[in-house]
Amino acid sequence: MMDIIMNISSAVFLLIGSFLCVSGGVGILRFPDLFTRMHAAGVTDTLASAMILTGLMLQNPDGLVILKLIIILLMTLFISPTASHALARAAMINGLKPMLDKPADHEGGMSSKT
Amino acid sequence: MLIGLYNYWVVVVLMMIGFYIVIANGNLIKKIVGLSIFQTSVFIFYISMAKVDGGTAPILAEGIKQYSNPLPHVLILTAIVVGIATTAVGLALAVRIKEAYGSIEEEEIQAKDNLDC
Amino acid sequence: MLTHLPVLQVIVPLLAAPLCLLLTRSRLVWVFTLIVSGLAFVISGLLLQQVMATGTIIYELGGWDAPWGIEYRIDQLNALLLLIISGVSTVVLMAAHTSIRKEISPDRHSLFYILYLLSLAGMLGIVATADAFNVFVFLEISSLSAYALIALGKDRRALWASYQYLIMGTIGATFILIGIGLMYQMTGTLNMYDLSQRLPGVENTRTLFTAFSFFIVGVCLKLALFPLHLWLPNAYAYAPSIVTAFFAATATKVAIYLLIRFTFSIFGLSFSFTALPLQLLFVVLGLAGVFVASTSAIYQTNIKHLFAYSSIAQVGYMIIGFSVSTVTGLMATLLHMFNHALMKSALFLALGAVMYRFGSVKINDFHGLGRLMPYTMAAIVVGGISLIGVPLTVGFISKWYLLMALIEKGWWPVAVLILIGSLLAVVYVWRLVEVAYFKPPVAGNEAVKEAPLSFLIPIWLLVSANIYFGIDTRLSIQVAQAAAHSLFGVSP
Amino acid sequence: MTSVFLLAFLVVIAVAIVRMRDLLAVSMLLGIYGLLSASFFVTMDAVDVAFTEASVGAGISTLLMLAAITLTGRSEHPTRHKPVLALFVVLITGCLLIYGTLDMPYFGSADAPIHLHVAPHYINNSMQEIGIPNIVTSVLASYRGFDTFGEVVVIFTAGMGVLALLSVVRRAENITKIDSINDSMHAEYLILRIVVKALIPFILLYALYVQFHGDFGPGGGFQAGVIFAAAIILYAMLFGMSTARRVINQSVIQFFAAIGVLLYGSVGVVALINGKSFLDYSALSADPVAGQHLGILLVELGVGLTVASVMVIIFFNFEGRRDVLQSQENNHKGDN
Amino acid sequence: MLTAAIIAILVVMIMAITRAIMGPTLYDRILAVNMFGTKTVLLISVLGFAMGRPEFLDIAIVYALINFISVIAVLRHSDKSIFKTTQADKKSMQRHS
Repeated sequence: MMDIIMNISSAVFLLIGSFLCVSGGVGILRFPDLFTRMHAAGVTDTLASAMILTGLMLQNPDGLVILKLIIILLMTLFISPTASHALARAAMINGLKPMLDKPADHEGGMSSKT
Repeated sequence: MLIGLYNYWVVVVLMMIGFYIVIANGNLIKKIVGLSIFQTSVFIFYISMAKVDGGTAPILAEGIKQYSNPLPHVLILTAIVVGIATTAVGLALAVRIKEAYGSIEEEEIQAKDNLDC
Repeated sequence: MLTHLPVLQVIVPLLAAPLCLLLTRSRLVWVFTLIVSGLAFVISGLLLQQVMATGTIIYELGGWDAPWGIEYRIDQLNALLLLIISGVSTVVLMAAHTSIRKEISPDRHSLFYILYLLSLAGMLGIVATADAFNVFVFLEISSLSAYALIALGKDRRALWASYQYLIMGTIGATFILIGIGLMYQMTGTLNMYDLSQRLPGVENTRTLFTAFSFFIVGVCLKLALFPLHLWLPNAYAYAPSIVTAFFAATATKVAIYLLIRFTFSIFGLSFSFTALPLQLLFVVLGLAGVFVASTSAIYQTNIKHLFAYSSIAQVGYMIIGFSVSTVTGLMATLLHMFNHALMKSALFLALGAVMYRFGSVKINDFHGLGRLMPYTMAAIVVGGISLIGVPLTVGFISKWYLLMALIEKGWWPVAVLILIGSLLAVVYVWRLVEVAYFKPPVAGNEAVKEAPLSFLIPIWLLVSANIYFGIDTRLSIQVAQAAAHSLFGVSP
Repeated sequence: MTSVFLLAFLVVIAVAIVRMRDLLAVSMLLGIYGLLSASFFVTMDAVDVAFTEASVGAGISTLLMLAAITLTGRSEHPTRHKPVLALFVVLITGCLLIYGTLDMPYFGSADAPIHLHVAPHYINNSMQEIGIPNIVTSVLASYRGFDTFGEVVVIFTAGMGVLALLSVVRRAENITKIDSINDSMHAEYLILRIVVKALIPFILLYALYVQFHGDFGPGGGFQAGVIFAAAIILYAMLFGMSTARRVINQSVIQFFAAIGVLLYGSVGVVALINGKSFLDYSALSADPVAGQHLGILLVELGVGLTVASVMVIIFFNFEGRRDVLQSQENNHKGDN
Repeated sequence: MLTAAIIAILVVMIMAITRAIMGPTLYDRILAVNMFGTKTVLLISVLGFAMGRPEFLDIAIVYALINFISVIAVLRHSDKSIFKTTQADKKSMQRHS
């Protein structure tokens, strides 16, 4: 019984994680400028990793493996936002400005759709 | 046959791309990038040889009968180190050349050399 | 301790290198390096004696039996090479302290010695080992240190030469790695002896053919065979003089050793010379090398360039001897390796002395050198005569054997061409002699004194070896003959 | 199946590198290339190699590339001449290689010669002879220990080579200047600094785990050394070179590089003195297997020491060159 | 389920590679590399389970670490003049957006 619950919940977590992954990927391709892309990547990266890693944790009862997965998870939680922060800062400092409201004839207006 | 050797052929293509960058590009850094790709592809070639279908990583554990071949892994561990050593020395040389010649383009350096003579 | 000689040969200089880092004073490091290199020389002498007396020595590293562990296998061929490398290194080092004071900034002196020792150890390791992959590792040790050593030259062109050498050398090494990988793929072993046993079983496969071709091309890059020689002249010309003297005498020899070892002892004579049209290819490339390089040498104004081109020509002679593929031909190659090491180290060391006094080795500096630096110039003349192949010098002996081998084989035209090639050597050596003895010194150079003793002693040691081994040929011929015979005997 | 995709990605990346002119972008792509080939190694069961390739191919070599590119300039000039000859050479070589693969045993076949001759001995006997589960470590450190010794010397040589090429004699820097740099950096990298400060102890701890866990799982001296060096490099990047140089003395780190090689060598020499052959670890203890354990432990420690210190030496010297260049430029401006 | 996750990750990898090659600015490439790195970490973890040897998660940890360090390294150098958005960057940005 316990096994089935574990398996199902693991599958659910993995599926949600996979979906988030792909949505982040679509975001990084389709969004109009760096900062929106970063938003897409940063948000989904963290959550998708968390979901997939949790899904994996539910698959294996071995203590050491779970510990390692937790370490990976913690590192992602730490590192991903920090990297995004540093990236955005560096881009700003070096003269890359976010695309704010632009006239409608420009494609930049696309960001409002999401 | 197509399936049996597909991996090797792709690796050959990779090697040749690396090799092409080394001999066709004039930029010193790019040449070293090419060398690095060339060498990494040779590593991939070696590691492909080591794979056994149905095998698993050569770390002994209970209940496993088939292991992949550990020897190419060992060789490539050594070769990776050699590769990074070459890259480091090559890049250091490129930095010094930039300081001495003011350029890292093969043609410009050659032109300046000919002036020296 | 005597049973451990094969491994001591390599690890003594290898372990001495990091120890140098712990010493502080430059002079101390020099003395230490000299002692270590001398020790290696003594070991190689003992090894040669042992090999001549008892035959091949086998040493298993780590105590594991051969195909599973790495082994060292010293036969006459390795022993001869070990002797050449460590001997030249020791003699050349005697002048190092004086020479590098003028050519390398003081804060890099101990690094110079460390890299020198590493390079020495790398070459010794390539020669001593009987494991194909171990060859690659030690090849990289010696090449990496060589790149750094060449870049230490004071001219900025040294950097560029070193970079070109790095690219060519790494391509060569990677080709060798591919060759070794394919060989391993077909046989499952890396041990040279084991390979030679198992390769005949897969002789007719296309993979082995490819492995052989890649190996040959890789080695030819390293040994600067004619169309692949472009890295060599600049690398030798702009490296510090000591480095040039050491490498000119040893680096290409090690590559030729690899060529001989792999074609004769591993792939086997019958495979090597039928898989590729190796005989024709090497004769043509060798002759082309002799003529192109000798002709270029005539037009050089930088004397280091001149002798670097002459080195390429000499490699041509060795390759021709190799391609004859008879005992006499191989003997000629081996003798020429030994003799060329003696000539070129003497010549480049003498150029180092000129460099020490003048700061450059342009042809202008040689005007009137016969009067300014009589002993140094006399050494250059003797070296040059030996290069031409005049009787009573070592050059004569090897050319003689080469001609004999060619005539034995019935290759008359090649023999004639070689004699013509030697005439080209007369031209470029004469150019030097002419300006040195028949022209007055250039203004401003009159006050130049003879080179210091620390130069003259090693130079004249090498020069007298040039003459001694030209007259008393027992040792060199005996060893070369034994090595050639054993190679032909071993090969299946 | 995954491996097929990974190979296809690799080809795409390689082609992109050929076409890319922006060197920084090239170095980014090279990082991806490293990560991809490392993932490929995982699918090929070569976990130890994947470990090393990840830390070297994607980590250290990207760092070095970046350091070099910031010193030499970013964009590559387009080549004017048509590289027909190069293409010709490459095609010939490629065709020869393809021709050579035709007689090779198929990919993954268990009866290829390499799986029948030497390797089975390692797989079947290493447990009795050496007694550690990771076969790669036993082959690396014991059966082919001399190769690994050569590898350590190669990396030492690279360190010395970089020192010979790039090292500069530097005067002692005055503390106030360092502090002022420090303050300006503090404002700039506040968040990064906090995160990194929290991470570094764990990275070092993890490096130690990798160092000593190499007998049982993927890992060992080389990987540990690289991770250790990465932690130090991370510190140096965020807290400034001058601060890092105060913490890690240049001559001390060179000393460590030498000690690593000597440690490896002396294990071999001890065996020599005990009458066994060089690097025969069974001479280290009465029980041969225990001797092997001790030998591998010491040897891996030597590898780790040398690798970590050489990586740090290489990185510091690249960065040190930048200071020199900057001060040269400043002097130049001052003169005008 | 593991297969589904692997496929999803591979698909995202393709997207990240596309972004890394397309650019247009350097920062897009850095972003793509960073994303690629995190996806590699996930891929390795999932592959470990799929191959039945999950104890090799050590590699994934190293990947996460190395990925972070290389991103930091790029950004650390970003005060250098060569990182300023170049003319070519601006041009290609206009072309793409």
